[in-house]
Amino acid sequence: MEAMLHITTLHYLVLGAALFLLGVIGVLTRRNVVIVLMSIELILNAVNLNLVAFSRYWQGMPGHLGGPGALHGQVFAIFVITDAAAEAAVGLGILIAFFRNKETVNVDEVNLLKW
Amino acid sequence: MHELIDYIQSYLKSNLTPGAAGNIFWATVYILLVFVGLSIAVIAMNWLERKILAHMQVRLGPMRVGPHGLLQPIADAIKLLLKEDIIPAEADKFVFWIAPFIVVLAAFTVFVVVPFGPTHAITDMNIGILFMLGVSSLSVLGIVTAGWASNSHYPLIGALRSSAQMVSYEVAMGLAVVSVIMMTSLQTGTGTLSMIGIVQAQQTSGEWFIFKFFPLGLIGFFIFAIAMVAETNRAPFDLPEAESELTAGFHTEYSGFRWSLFFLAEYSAMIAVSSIAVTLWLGGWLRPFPNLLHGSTWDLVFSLVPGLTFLFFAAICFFNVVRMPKHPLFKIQTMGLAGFGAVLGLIGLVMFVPGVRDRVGDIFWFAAKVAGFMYLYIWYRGTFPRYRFDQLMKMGWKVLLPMGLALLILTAVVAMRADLWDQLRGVGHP
Amino acid sequence: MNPPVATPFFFYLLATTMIVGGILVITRKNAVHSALALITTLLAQAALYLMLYAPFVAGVQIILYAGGIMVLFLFVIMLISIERAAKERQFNKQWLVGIAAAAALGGLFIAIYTTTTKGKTLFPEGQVSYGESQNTQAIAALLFDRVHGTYMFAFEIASLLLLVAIIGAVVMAKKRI
Amino acid sequence: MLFLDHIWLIPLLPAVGAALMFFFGRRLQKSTVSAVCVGSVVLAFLMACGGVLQYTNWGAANGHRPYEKILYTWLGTDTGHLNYQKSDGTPASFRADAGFLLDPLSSIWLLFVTGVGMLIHIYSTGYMAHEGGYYRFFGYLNLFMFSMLTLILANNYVLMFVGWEGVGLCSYLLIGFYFHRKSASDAANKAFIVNRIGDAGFILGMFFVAWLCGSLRFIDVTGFARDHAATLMGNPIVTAATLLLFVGACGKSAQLPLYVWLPDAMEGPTPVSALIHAATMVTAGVYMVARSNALFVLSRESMLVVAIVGALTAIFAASIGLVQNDIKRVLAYSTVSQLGYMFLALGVGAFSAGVFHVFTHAFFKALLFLGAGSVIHAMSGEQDMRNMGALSEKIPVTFRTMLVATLAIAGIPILAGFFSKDEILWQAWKFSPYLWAIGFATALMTAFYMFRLMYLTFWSPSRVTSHEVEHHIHESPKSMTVPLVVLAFFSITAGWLGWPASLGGSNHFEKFLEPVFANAAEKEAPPANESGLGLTEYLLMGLSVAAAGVGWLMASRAYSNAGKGYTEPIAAAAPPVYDTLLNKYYVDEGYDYVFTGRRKLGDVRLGVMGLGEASSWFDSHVIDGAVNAAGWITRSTATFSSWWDKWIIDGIGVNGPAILARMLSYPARLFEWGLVQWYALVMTAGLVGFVFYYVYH
Repeated sequence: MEAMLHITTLHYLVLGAALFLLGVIGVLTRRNVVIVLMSIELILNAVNLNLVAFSRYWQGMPGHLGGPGALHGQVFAIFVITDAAAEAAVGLGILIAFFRNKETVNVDEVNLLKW
Repeated sequence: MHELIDYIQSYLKSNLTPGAAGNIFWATVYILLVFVGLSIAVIAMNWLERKILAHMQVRLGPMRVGPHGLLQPIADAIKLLLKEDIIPAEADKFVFWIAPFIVVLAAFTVFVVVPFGPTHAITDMNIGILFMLGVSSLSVLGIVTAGWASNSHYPLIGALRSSAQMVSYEVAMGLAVVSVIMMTSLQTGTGTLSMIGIVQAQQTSGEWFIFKFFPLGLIGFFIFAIAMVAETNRAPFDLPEAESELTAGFHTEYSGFRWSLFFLAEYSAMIAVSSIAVTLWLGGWLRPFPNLLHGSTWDLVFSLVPGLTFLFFAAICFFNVVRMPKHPLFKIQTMGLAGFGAVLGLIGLVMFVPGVRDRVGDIFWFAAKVAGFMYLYIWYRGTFPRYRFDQLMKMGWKVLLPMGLALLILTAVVAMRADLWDQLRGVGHP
Repeated sequence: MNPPVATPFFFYLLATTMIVGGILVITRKNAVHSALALITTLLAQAALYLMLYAPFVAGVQIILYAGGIMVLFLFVIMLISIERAAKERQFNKQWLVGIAAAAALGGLFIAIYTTTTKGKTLFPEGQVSYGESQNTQAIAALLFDRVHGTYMFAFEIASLLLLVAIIGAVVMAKKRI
Repeated sequence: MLFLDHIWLIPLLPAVGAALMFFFGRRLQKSTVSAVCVGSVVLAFLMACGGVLQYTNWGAANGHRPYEKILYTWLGTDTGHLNYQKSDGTPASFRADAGFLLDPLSSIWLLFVTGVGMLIHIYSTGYMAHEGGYYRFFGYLNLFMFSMLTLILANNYVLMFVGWEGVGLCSYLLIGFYFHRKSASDAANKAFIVNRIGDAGFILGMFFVAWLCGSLRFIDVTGFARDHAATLMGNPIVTAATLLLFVGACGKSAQLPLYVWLPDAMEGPTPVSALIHAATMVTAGVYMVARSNALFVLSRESMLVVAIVGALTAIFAASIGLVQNDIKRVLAYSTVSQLGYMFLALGVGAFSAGVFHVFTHAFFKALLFLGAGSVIHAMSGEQDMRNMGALSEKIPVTFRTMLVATLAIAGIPILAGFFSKDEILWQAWKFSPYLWAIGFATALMTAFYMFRLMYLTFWSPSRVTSHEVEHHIHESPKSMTVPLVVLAFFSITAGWLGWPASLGGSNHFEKFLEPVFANAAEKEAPPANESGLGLTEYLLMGLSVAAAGVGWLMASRAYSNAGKGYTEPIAAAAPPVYDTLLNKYYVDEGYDYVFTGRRKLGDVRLGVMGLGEASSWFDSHVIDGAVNAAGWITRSTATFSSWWDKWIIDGIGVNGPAILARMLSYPARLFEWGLVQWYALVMTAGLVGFVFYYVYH
């Protein structure tokens, strides 16, 4: 109980892992491309959570990697968010082009790649 | 009990916002104050907009409920609250139900960081301006979901327009804001996103950012002033609710209480973005002419302005009491107006008390500047014709965005050699 | 710097919100509901960032994710007709295999996180030593400072990535260039 | 010289009328149509009279030369683009003029064609008054007049052929005037096709003439033939040319092998039958042979053929006419028979006698046809004589005029037919008694069937089937009876022009024609013999008159009391003969077997069509079979080659390795399925494996 009430980095990691798994399940099983893309966002956010949690962890650690200025995790998170924005823009662009051509948003109806 | 009183009193001695001081009691008090003040402002705004628009269009506006229709907003509010709450049969009920709350939540949450004075803010966030922009941008989610959940054509089109419009103008808005944030770094070497920090930077700089690097600050202000009208879906950019095209846009299917929430949120958002503009460019709570008219005497004179203003309003009330028809039917109205004038005069008199005077001056100036923006909103609505949607997008992406980018680069270039710039203009550093 | 208030309570509240939101995201038929659930998750995560003393990331999370990306998602969902998609089969044919793979991954996570060394978990809570008031400036220093700016080049590359993404999105989404 | 110089106007006037009818006729009133068409022909007749009068004067002044008026050359040139060698090797150039020739021969035709044509036009305005296509009918008639006048007035064979074809076309159009009747359009087709056979002969004959003489102008040809008579006598080219021309004449003038179209041509309106198929067009063959007399006299064989064909046609057609029941068919066979007389005359060298018979025949045969038309008109379209009888009281004018015509054709003295027929019989006797015998028999038959017609129609008791028709019987209008009367007048008097010398006449007709038949006259009728044969001539004259009387008597005995359901005397005496005659000797059926192929013997088609069919069978089965067999062999070889290519070369050589590669690629394809989520799944599995290995290895 004590371990549960004292919030450590591990709690964040477990939360991140759970979100990651939810995202993976969404990506692997949903047919709707929009929801697949959202699941990818979920995965990215799980990673971000881990990055920020580790940043917090390293801020409290001694050594040249740690210390008050160890905000690398947060910077990485910002990069990941940037990347997510780009991904969403391109992904939704592809989605619109796809929908215009095939009148569907189901990802398993896109199988031209095998040829 | 003593501890509690000490806890309450300890804050008064500090020079911090309740949030920064971590005082929950005062934070709650501030939140309530802000909420009540905001509600009163919205009500007043409602009455003022109708009256001012009416006079701009050479008519009288509301005159029946209360003297000069003063009680009209209250009557409207009662009507709206008593109306049946209709949810369309084919609507997505949960989303339909929750959408107005998202909008209201976003509109009110913004005020957490609005600095009415150096200490008169609920809290001072390190990322204040970022928070304000972010949270105010959440209101678009409410609008989009409201339009979608109605499961109707006009609301959906209104929602789509609204989302496209707000996302587009956010970009230009952000660029204008970034140019201001760049200016905050001039004195200390490191800039700030804190709202209070920005006002303080203007205080240190000795000039409002609207005049900084003339005309760069002014251009930034204009970009923001245009973008904020678009952000709040007000005329002439009120395409999401263009009544001639979309009936009432995204809130066509809403009625009663839920519609009044949208109404509330719209006016709150107007006040919020005006607050941002005031904070960023017009020196926030600072009194006007700090450089020209400085010194203790001028400080005293300016500190008397709030009380005088209220006395002026009271005088107007009494003047109109005299002009009221001398008919027995108007007796109650005349008495009510006289009482209203008396209350205003009393508030004005209270404001001359030195302790109150020092504490309330900054709030007054901030409110006065925001009121100026409010009047501008009404003025726009009374004078400008509505834009077409393609013109709107063209304006956002092809005019404001390039201007913002150019402004950003120019500000950066100029800020690198601010000393040379000031020499050029013959202005020395204080 | 004030100590945080009721940390476990807020953590579990937010964590529950996030998990429930995540589950809703991957189970809803209607993409709009999914998007709303995802927004809830993201906002809760922003709050968690605040709890982790990363206010700038939290702000970016709100303004970019909740205010930008998700609006884009909603916009696209409304642009394309999803009535048909909502009536069809929601999960693909290999959904069982997918869940099995995810479960295997989850098992690995559990196995790793429960591994203890001398009775202690792998990652203990670090010390709070840095106030949030300078967080933004510190990140800015990492990104932009001429002397300490480790990530300046990466930052510029990211801007290039965004430019490419903009052009790509425009090219793909536009009917006629 | 007004009329002679503008002789080209004579054919042109009806042409203008025809053109007006074809372009505007639909919009014109019937009265306007009548005015234009009849007016043009009347004008043409007046001009013809004027032209002939002027020619007699001009001819007397110019040694009875033919008058020739050449407008321009329309085929071939003087510059020698159509040069060729004549049969004797000398060079010649082919040319055809738009030229007109007027000599005694064409004068006679011109007069009776325009005259009879004019009368029939007038008659038609009454006869056709209630018919549809009024303007069309008159347009055709005018076009016929134009063509016929072109034929008559042409100065060369080619222009004559133009008219020849034109009258053929008009004949076709007018026979098929009631084109909604299948029988009418069939008859029109038959006439046209049979005429084509004759036309082919005409064209070939024309080539021979051009080859022989180097020119197609009648004056040149006649001059050439008479100048070289000694050398050309018995020349096979002349024989060939004349025989081929005679084939053409047979077609147009309905002689023996090609006569079959004329009886069927009675499907046309009666005025047409009168004008074209009795008086004018069918005599074109006679005209052409008479025109070519200089060539014909050079070939005895041809002359003999003409004579025999004419004689046989005469008796053959007359015998058929004995039993026909359709009033117009009787007259049609009568026409064929009389045309046979004319050719008999031409064949024995009595050209002027033939022409004289043409002249007289034109009047009385036209009168007979018009009378028959009047009868049909009175009988509301009934043509079968078995349903007539006792009409003499009801349509007196028709009856009297027809009686005159009958007496004329039967050869009763002082009427027109007597003089011309006796002339022919006399000339035939001089040539050969056998031919005279045939002619005499024909004369007997002619008298019989003509009086049979008269009895059945006018004198015998009425056999009219319906009372409605009976009540409706009435005399024809003036526009019809006046031409009848005029023609009756000429039927009586026309013969007087050729009053023979033996009966105290001067035979103006023969004298008038003398310049044309100059060669024939001096050779065939030496004046020295005339007195010696005088008794014979009177005897023959008496015999023919007696034959007419006997024919009348026989007819009167057989038919004067013919009531309903009467029996034909021939049928009673010899039924097979009667059947044969009634069926026209089965000639049409024979033609169907031999030429048209419409009748088959069992399943086998005979004759020309049968030959074609056999040839076609041979082509499609033997020749094509050989071709197909070659094709089949090639194709089966190719099929085998294709099979080899497809299964052995492509299969084992090319596709085999490919199939092998595809089989081997299946496991690899597992990772390239094309489904994005499958890739993600594989990736996740890889991630699991990787982490597992990394943590627990």
